[in-house]
Order: sequence, then C-alpha cells, then structure tokens
Amino acid sequence: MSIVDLAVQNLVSPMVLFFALGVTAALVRSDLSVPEAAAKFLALYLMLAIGFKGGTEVSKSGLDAAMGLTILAGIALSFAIPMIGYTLLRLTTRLGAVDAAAVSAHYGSISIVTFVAATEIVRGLGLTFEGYLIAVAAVMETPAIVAALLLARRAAPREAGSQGESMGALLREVGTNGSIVILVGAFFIGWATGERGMDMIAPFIVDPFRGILCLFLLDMGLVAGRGLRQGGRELSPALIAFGIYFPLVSAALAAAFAAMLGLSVGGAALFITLAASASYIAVPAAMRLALPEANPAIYLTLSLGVTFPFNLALGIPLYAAVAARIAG
Amino acid sequence: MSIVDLAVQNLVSPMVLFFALGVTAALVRSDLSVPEAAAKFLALYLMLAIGFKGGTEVSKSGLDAAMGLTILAGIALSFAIPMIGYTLLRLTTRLGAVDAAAVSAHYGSISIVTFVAATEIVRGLGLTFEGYLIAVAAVMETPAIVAALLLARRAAPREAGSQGESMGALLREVGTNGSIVILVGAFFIGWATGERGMDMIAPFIVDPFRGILCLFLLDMGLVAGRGLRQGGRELSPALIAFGIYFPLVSAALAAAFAAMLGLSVGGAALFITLAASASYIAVPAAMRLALPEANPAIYLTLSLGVTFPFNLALGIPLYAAVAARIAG
Amino acid sequence: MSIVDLAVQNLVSPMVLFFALGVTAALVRSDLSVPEAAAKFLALYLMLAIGFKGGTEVSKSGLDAAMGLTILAGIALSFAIPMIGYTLLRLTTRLGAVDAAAVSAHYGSISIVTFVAATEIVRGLGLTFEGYLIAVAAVMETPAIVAALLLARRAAPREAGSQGESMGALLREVGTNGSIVILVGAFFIGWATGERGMDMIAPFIVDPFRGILCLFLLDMGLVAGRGLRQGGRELSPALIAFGIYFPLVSAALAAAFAAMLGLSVGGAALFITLAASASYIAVPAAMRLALPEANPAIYLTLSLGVTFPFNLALGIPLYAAVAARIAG
Amino acid sequence: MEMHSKKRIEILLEAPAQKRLTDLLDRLDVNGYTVLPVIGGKGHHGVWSREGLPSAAGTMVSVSVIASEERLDEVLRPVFELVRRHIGIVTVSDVMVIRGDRF
Amino acid sequence: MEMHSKKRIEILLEAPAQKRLTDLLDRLDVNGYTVLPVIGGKGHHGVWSREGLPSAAGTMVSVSVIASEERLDEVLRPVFELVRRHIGIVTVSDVMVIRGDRF
Amino acid sequence: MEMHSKKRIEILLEAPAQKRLTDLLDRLDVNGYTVLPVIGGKGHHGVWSREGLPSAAGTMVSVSVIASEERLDEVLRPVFELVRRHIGIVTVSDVMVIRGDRF
Ligand SMILES: Nc1ncnc2c1ncn2[C@@H]1O[C@H](COP(=O)(O)O)[C@@H](O)[C@H]1O
Ligand SMILES: Nc1ncnc2c1ncn2[C@@H]1O[C@H](COP(=O)(O)O)[C@@H](O)[C@H]1O
Ligand SMILES: Nc1ncnc2c1ncn2[C@@H]1O[C@H](COP(=O)(O)O)[C@@H](O)[C@H]1O
Ligand code: NA
Ligand code: NA
Ligand code: NA
Repeated sequence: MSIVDLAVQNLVSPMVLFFALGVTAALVRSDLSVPEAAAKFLALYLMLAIGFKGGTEVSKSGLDAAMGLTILAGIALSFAIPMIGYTLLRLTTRLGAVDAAAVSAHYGSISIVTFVAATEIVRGLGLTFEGYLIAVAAVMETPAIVAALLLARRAAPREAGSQGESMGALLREVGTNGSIVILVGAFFIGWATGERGMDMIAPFIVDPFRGILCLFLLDMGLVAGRGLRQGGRELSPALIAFGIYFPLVSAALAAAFAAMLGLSVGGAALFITLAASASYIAVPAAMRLALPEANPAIYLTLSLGVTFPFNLALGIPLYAAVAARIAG
Repeated sequence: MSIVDLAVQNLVSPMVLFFALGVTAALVRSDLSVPEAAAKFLALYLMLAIGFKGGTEVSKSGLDAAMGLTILAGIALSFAIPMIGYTLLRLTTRLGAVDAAAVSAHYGSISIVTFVAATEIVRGLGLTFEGYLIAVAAVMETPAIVAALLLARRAAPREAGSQGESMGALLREVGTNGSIVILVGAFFIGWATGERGMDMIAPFIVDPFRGILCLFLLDMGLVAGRGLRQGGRELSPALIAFGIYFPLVSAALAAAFAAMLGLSVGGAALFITLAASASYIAVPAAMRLALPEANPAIYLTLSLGVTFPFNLALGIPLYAAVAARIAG
Repeated sequence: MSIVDLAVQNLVSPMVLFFALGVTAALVRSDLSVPEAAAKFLALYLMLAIGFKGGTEVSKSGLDAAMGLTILAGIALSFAIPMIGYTLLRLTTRLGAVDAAAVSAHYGSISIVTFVAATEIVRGLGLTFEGYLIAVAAVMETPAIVAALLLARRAAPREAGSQGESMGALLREVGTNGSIVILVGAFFIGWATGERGMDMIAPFIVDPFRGILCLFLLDMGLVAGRGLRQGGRELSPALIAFGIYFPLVSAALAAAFAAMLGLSVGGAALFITLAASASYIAVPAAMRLALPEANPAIYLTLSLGVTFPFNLALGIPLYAAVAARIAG
Repeated sequence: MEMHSKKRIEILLEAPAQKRLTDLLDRLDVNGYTVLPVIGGKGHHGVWSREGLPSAAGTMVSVSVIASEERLDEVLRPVFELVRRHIGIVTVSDVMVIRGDRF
Repeated sequence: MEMHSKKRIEILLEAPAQKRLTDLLDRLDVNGYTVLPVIGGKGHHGVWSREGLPSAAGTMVSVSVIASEERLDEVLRPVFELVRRHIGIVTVSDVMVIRGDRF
Repeated sequence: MEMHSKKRIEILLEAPAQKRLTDLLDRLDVNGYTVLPVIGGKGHHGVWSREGLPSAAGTMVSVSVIASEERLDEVLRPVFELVRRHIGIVTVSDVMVIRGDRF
C-alpha cells in the first residue's frame, strides 16, 4: 500500500472520524459531552488494556537485550527532545522560558492514545510489533519532565520552583501519577499471567477495544475543539507551526534510533510515533505541579488541538511509511 | 406468531422486565440508582451504536428515492402530530396552552430507546428493516419542537417567548443538542466507513448492545417510577388516557404513510413506532429553553411514566402486528 | 490439583494481582483512582450479571427441596455467625458492645465479590455449582444485620437505637438497599427469561465479566489500601487476628452444613465462601443507619482491608480444598 | 433591587442518612432544600474520599436550607438532634434573597 | 492579612439554561464565575434528583459570581430577569477576598 | 440554640494541587476541611469545564475550612502563599456553628 493510500484509508477510519466529529461538535457549540467520570474510566480502560497486552507479548517473547536497548533509547529521546524543542521554541516563538520548558516537556513525553491509534494502523497493515514497546512508552513519560524542569530552573530560577520543592519530591508526585501506575502495573500483570491471563480477560480488553477507542477519541475531539475555540488565540502562527513540524523532527531522530536498534517495521513505526507524539494526560497534570507559572492554555491546546490531530490524521501513516523504508 | 403470542413473549423479555424492575424499585423507595454519569454514558453509547448501524446499512443498500420520501414523511408526521395532540389536549384536559404545546411536542418527536426496543423485537421476529430509518428517526426529533413553539406563541404570546428569542436562535440551541449530534454524526461515520468500519467496532457496538439496553431500561424504569411517585398527582385521568390513546392515533397515521411508502414489514413496524413514541431525552431539555413556563413534571411523567411503558409492553407488538397486515 | 498448587495458581491470577496493584498504588499514595460513578456502575454490573446467571441456572435445573434447605441453612448461618463473632470480639478485643455488634454483622453477611471470585476459581477447576447459590447469597445479606442489632440493643440499649427507630422501619430501610434489589431482581429476571434471555445478553454479562471483575478488584484494592493507610491504626493486633481466623471459624461451620446438605463440590466451595466472606458494600451502609454510633473505620478496614484479601488470596483455595474433601 | 434577609442552614451529613434528613425536613415543612455533592474531607473521624466507593457508606452530602430567621430555631433543633447521632456538621450563615415570601 | 469586602451572588438554575446564564454573565462583563454541581433538591416545583437522568433536563447547577458591591445591582437585575422565567433561585451574601482588585 | 461565630475559608484551587493544599492544612493542624467538586468556571485564565477531561489537569476543586477567628490569619497566610502560585482564589465569610469547641 502506498503512503497516499495509507493516509487516505486512515482518514476514513472510524477513529479519525469520531475525533473529527468531536471537534466539529465543540466548534458548533453543541452540548454533546462525555461525563468526566466516563472519560476518566475510558482512559483507565485504555491504559489497562494496552499495558496488559504489552505484558502478555513480553511473556511470550521473553526478555532480550533488544528490549533493554530500546528502553534506554526511549529514555534518551525523552530527555533530549525537550532540549531541542525548548531551543526551537525560544528561537522561533515569543514564549518565555517557563512556558517554553512546559511545552517542550509535552513533546519529550508521549501520548498513549496516539500510540494506541498507531498500533491499530500497524495491525491494519498486517504487521506485528515488539510487545515491550509498551514498556518503552511507559519509561518515556517522565524523563521529559525532568529535562523541562532543569531547563526552566536554569533559565528562570526565580519563577520556576521558587518555593524550593526538591526535584526528588516533585518526581515522587509525578511518578505516582495514576496513568503511569496503571500502565506499568497492567504490564507486569500481563507479563506474570501470560496467555492464561489474556484468555481470561480478552473479551473485555481486546474485543471491544477499538470501539471504546472511538468513543475516547470522540471525547478527545470535544476537548480539543473546546480548547481551540477558547484557547486558540493563545497560539501564535509560529507556535502552531511548531506543533506540526516538531513531531517530524522528533520522528526523524527516532527513525535513526529505530534503524540502529533493528526494530521490526511495526515496531519502528510505533517507536517513531512515541517520539513524535506529545502528552496531554500525564504531563499537563505534572506541569501544574512542577511549573505552575506556565500557561496551561498554551500547552494543552498545542498538544491536543494541533499535534494530536496532525499525528492521528497524517503523522502515523507517514511514520509507518518511513518505518517500512528503514526497517524490515 | 399471533399478536397475543408476540405480546406475551415481549412481556417476558429481559428488556421489559428490567424496566419493570426499575419501576418497582423506585416505587418501594429502594436506593437503587444508576449514577448520572453512567446514565449519560449509556445514552451516548446507544445513540452512537444505533446511528452507526444505520449508517452501515445505508452504505450497503445505497441511497434511493424511498429514503428521501420516508424522510419527508417523517418530517411531515413530526410536524403534524403535535397539532393534533395539542387540539386533543385542549379539548379533553385542563392543560393551559403552553403546557399543552409542550406535551404535544414530546409526542411529535421520537424516543430513540423505544425505537431501539422495537428493532430488537423486529429482529427477534426474523425481520429486517431499512437502515435509513435511523436517519428518519433523527430528522423527526426537531420539527415537533417548531410546531409546539408556533402553537404556544399563537395561543399565549405573552407567556411563551416573551423574552423574544428568535425562532432561529432557539433552533440553534435545540438543533445542536448532543443526542442529535451523536446520532447523526455516528450515522454519517457508519455510512462513510461501511462494513470495514463495522467490523472494527462491532464487538463494542453490536455484541453487548442488548445487555446495555437492559441496563439503560432499568435506569429508565427507576426514573419513571420516581416520576410517578413524585409527579403522579400532576396527571389527571384525562391526561393519563391521552398518554395511552394518543400513541395509537399517531400510529394509525403513520401506518397509512407506511403503506403508501411501501416499507418492508420490519420497516413499517419501526416507522409506526417512531410516530407513536414520545421523546423524553431531547425534547424535555429543549422545552426548558423554548417554553420554560411549561411544567416539566407533567410532560416528563406522561412521556416516560405512561407512554414509554405502554409502548414497550404493548404498543410495539401491536405496531408490528399492524405492519404485518399493511406491508410485506 | 493440590491445595498448594491451587493457592499458587490463584495468587498469580489477574484478579488477585489487580487487587494487589490497587493496594500498592494506594500505599505509595498514587493518585490512581476509579471515579465514584464508575465504581458504582461496576458494582451494579456485577450484581446484575451474577443475579441473572443464577436465575438462568435455576430456570434450567428447576426448583427442588435442596434449594429450600440450603436457603434455610444460609439464613441460619447469617444469623448465628454474628453471635459467635460478637462473643469472640468481646472476649479477645477491646471493642465496645456497639462496635463489636457492627463488626460481627459484616461477618454474618456476605461479600458478593468474594463469591464471584470464588465462582471463577471453581470454574477454573472445571467444576460446576448449584445456580440457586446466588439466591442463598441474597438471603444471607440481612439476617446478620438483625442479629447485630439485637446484640447491640441488649448490650447497650442507651446508645444503640436510642432514637427508637422500630426494627421494622430499619429493616425496610436496609432491605430496599440497591445492591440487594438488583441482585434479587436480576435473579428473578434470569429465572423468568431463561436461556432465551441469557442468549440475548450473554455478550454483555458473560463475556467481559472477568475483565470487569479485575477492574473492580483494582478499585477495591485502592479503597482497601487507602483504608489501611488511614484507618490502619484503629486495628489492634487482636482485631487483625480476628479478621483472619474468624472466616475460618465460619467456614468450618458452613462446611458442616454443606456436608449435610449434600451440595456438589463446587457448590460446597461457594457455600463455605459465603459464610467466610464479610460484607463491605451493603452492610457498612446499613450500619450507618442501624448503629451510627459504631466507628466505620474499624469495620470497613477490617472487612475490606484484612478479611477480603485473605479470602481472595488464601481463603478461597482453602475452602475449595475442604469442599473437595467433604462433598462430591 | 429589594432584598430580604434570610438564614442559610448547611448540613454536611454522611450520605446513608440523607433520606432521614430530607424526610425530617419534609415533616418540618421547610419551603425547600438543595443537595450538593461532596468529594472528600477530614475531621475527627479521619480522612475520607468518595473516590472508588461503590456504595453510599463513607461518603457525605451537603444539604442547604434557606429559611426565615423566625423559623431558624424550630428547624435547627430537630435537625441537630438527627445530625448529632451521625457523622456531620451544621453551619448557619446570613443570606439575602429577592423573592422573600418564597422562603 | 488585608481583606476586601465583596458580594457573592449564587444562582441555582435548571441546567438546560446554564449556557444562557453564562452567556449573560459574559455580556455583563463580570470578572469570573464558578459552576458547582447540585445533586437534588425540593421546592415549589417538587422534588428532583439528578440520579439516572440521561440529559440535562431535570437537573440544576449552581453558578456563583463574586462581584464588588457597586456592581451588584447592575449584575443582579438582568440575572434575576433571566432566572425568573426558569426554575431557579438567587441568593446574595457577604464575602471577603484577599486580592480585591481582581473582582 | 446557642451558636458560636466562626470563619469559613473557601479555597478554589486547581485540582492537581489539591494534595499540596490538604497536606498544608494537615501541617497547619486545622480541625478539618471539606472538599467540594466544581464543574466549570471562568476567570482571568479563561473558561474551563471538567467535562470530558481524562485527568485532573484543567479542573478545580473547592476546599472549605471552618476555623475560629483567632486562627484565621495563621491559616490564611500559608494557604494564600500556596494558592498564589497556582490557579485559585480564596474567600472568607462568617458562619455560625453549634458545637463551637470542635472548630
Ligand atoms: N473544621 C472543619 N472545616 C470544614 N469541614 C469540616 C471541619 N471539621 C469537619 N469537617 C467536615 O465534616 C466531616 C465530618 O467531621 P468529623 O465528624 O469531625 O469527622 C469531615 O470529614 C469534614 O468533611
Ligand atoms: N428554601 C429553600 N432552601 C434551599 N433550596 C431551595 C429552597 N427552595 C428552593 N430551593 C432549591 O431551588 C430549586 C427550585 O425551587 P422551586 O422553584 O421552588 O421548585 C429546588 O429544587 C431546590 O433545589
Ligand atoms: N469573580 C469571580 N467569581 C466567581 N468565581 C471566580 C471569579 N473569578 C474567578 N473565579 C473562579 O476562579 C477560577 C480561576 O480564576 P482565574 O485565576 O481568574 O482564571 C475561575 O475559573 C473561576 O472558577
Ligand atoms: Na514525544
Ligand atoms: Na412520536
Ligand atoms: Na459471611
């Protein structure tokens, strides 16, 4: 399948269309909404399901050196990407140091829903992927936060962390974030219980998975559309551009790593997607604690309203095409 | 199967029994309850599933003139039924103009859950139906509101709309109602993605559908029972009678249309059900905006506490029997 | 399979591990949480599913004397266990009369989730069980509350019920508890609709059941862990010991009954589990009404934080092993 | 606009007893009441949170009643009598309303 | 700490009209508002509860606005005009804030 | 009934910082606090709503503390210090309680 075919087919997938429906509904000010409790529950479900599946895969394939190396590569990327992002933001936009650091943290970290959407596309292409990539996703959540904090503290010691929370205390607050705990926990449970465990709960975490993902994407569309309607004017053209070109920068970096790591085509597509995706669940909450002076309207709107739809609609097919070139 | 058999079998279906359980629990003042967030989520699920399925059907059968004609017939019915209902209410009950208009709007519009229950019964009879009937259901939601507003404004210009919201502004408020947006949106997504889309999300929107419907009906029973307990004395015998005979009037009208439109037996049963059903999700919310002077206890209790159980238990089997006579 | 094998296999089941994950997350003060509405919804789902399945089983097997006798045995146990528990608590701990009565009510009543976990283990062993045991579970909920109230009123007439609510009024408040109503109601619906009804809703109440149970156990782990962290110091060593040895006392009593009743091996395992389990949904709510002077931190923490995990991890395999000896 | 001075009684009460309280308010013939959700708190009975709880036990609600100064004592006495047995606190504050005859 | 005296306007309103109210508050150019959930209540229109309702109809929300005494009447008049047509009540109470210039 | 005059401090704060606030209140040794949900609002930081949000970021909670007048300043100062860094507002109002010794 050519990249254009892939992109077109992706655009008419229920997932992308439900996201678009959500955005549209929010823009026409419909009162369509997913209750907060349901949204949290859906997010919990997705984390649990993806973590468990990853663990089951690893229980089948066993541990190997590739897993360790890929995890190290993920940590390195998560730490390096914010540095590059911060520099670009300071050069090309008017964001202050704290805002620039906060935004770049989102890009160093990952979006598990973008990852999940990519797994669906990869599976749709008949490809498989290394189960341990879920572990890679989990470890990529936090290094970016540390990097952003270091950047902010060096550039604006007064503002950022003026109250002197130690880095350790902050990391404890951030590292016990519920979405990370459930992802990692479910991964280990999947690993420990293996296929027997999977057989037991597959009708819950596998069969309805894509449908629930559609519903969650509808909700993300509603939130993104509302964000664009209300927070849109916070985004300068330079920032919006960043939200689109920077994932490509991260993707290029990750593609180089993927080639070196010798990942499968599916695995490379997912690894690139992780690097190119920007967090909008775990990191925004972490930033409210770590850098409360940063403006949340900027980073949330950019990550969820610009980068997420870009990745969902165009980025992932592109990363899959790149992966097909470099791997396999 | 004779109509009596059909009615009996319907009465011992899980759907009807869970509704009855809900009513009973509310009447004995049990604290059994479905959390508000869960109820909203279940409603969202039902709309999404039914819309998507309808769209998939249309993608299979393609567009034809019958669809256009049936949609037009639906609009006409939705607009005409409130006129008749209003006249009957004014003649037979003591309701004022505004209350009568508000009640009649509910009967011109449709109840998607009644529709869904009817599709289950139709499928249980081994019948199929035209997928575009979901589109018909969607277009029948709003004309009744317009009709009711015109009635109220003519009869009681002081009260109804004294603040001079233009009809256009009101329709925008009402037309972007979340339940309509998700129904129509999912319909178009089902249409666009066709069977490929359906295969992806069927384990979510098809397999557990009936079970979730049971749970939603339990909740509707709880709400209806609570309404009867608290709002029951607002209902005069004449009003209760209206809640039972008027669906039959609408059904007769719709049966005539169905015969002319040449719908299949299953399709005719559903079309008649649409006409005979009374809204209790979209229209009550719309009435709070359009005719806030109307007493909500009257229309909610009548629609959900009288007409809905009547249709669920007896109406639908009857409409199916009528459809078998006039169509096929 | 030896009892040790059984215990080990049970310990690495997804159910036990998700519970452990919840406890761990709460102990490390993670913000992982299941929204209240979702928790209530999951509980509702579990009650509905287990009730319905039990009813379907009874519709297949029909009524017989064994069912009536087992129900009577259940009532007797539910009434007798609090008497023994109260005596032991007064002798071995420093609890006052009201607190001791409230705690013992929890042990006379049953935990439906423990029951459900046991059914999974019984099924995992390839055993079946008498469907009417769900009816037994339902009738065992309340006698314990009556027993506890009698104990408290005799020992501390001033405190307990000083406001003179009649026992009848209290039982009405308690007996219409939502969790009992849905369990019993779904049981009768399952009975009335039989296999036809089950076929309709099996994809909702059977297929995803175990996965949803895992999620609910995660939540119970979170609540238990939070309770242990916050209410742990309310529990003296003697009380903690009671939370572990007393289920064994109840189990022994129930095993004797089970042998006399001639239950199947699976049925005996479940009957013993019922007796050994302690309520933490219905009874805590009832105690707030019946004995508001009792300290909720004590009974909730003991029942959910000590006895429930004990039963889940070790108790059930043990009861299954005992059942294999005495029955079959 | 002309405004009338009233009292707002706020009753924070454990949720299982909510029906008892509202039944009492009905008997006391107050003009109305409003129930607000509460998600957590801390007091002499320790910390609590509604998160994850599958039943009403362990959760609280807040019920507020607007009443005229004259009726205050008459309402407060039996309400306090009920709350005293349960976990809960009662506060009273001043409030102005527009349609004074309705409260 | 130095504190400034303000007014808190609390508007309990049926939920379907919430957007109308907040749009009005936007037009009145208030500095902000906060929306709180309400789970049930009782008044002249009878008892209601949000439980199990799949739509906004039949539910209420509470919107509170902190404003300076000078702006009170200016805000209250149109708000009351809107609330009068709907199910709802308006109360006003005294409140102290720390950063007085923000309200 | 005999009533005692107290202060009610209400802290509207972004939800991710809730634990920081309650930990602070614990250190300040207040007698208790109550957390209420908030579903949306508008202020200098723009409009927000809790609907559909899968995490605590972007949502707020309201924490209220009843304290004696004497302790007011002692509690208010550090609380305001914390709130100042976050999105949030603090208000104080008068309230009467029945069991005065408990607050
Ligand atoms: N000083 C206080 N300020 C605000 N809320 C309080 C206070 N004391 C108690 N509460 C609330 O009342 C509940 C019951 O209080 P207690 O009976 O002291 O545990 C607590 O969980 C809090 O929600
Ligand atoms: N006296 C009152 N005290 C507190 N809340 C009230 C009072 N009267 C009415 N309410 C609230 O306002 C809503 C509408 O009042 P009404 O229009 O009188 O039915 C009620 O459902 C209550 O939630
Ligand atoms: N004048 C006000 N009245 C009521 N609530 C307000 C007011 N100003 C701000 N708020 C609330 O405080 C939150 C944060 O305010 P701000 O920091 O100004 O954006 C807002 O989202 C509102 O929920
Ligand atoms: Na990234
Ligand atoms: Na109709
Ligand atoms: Na027991």
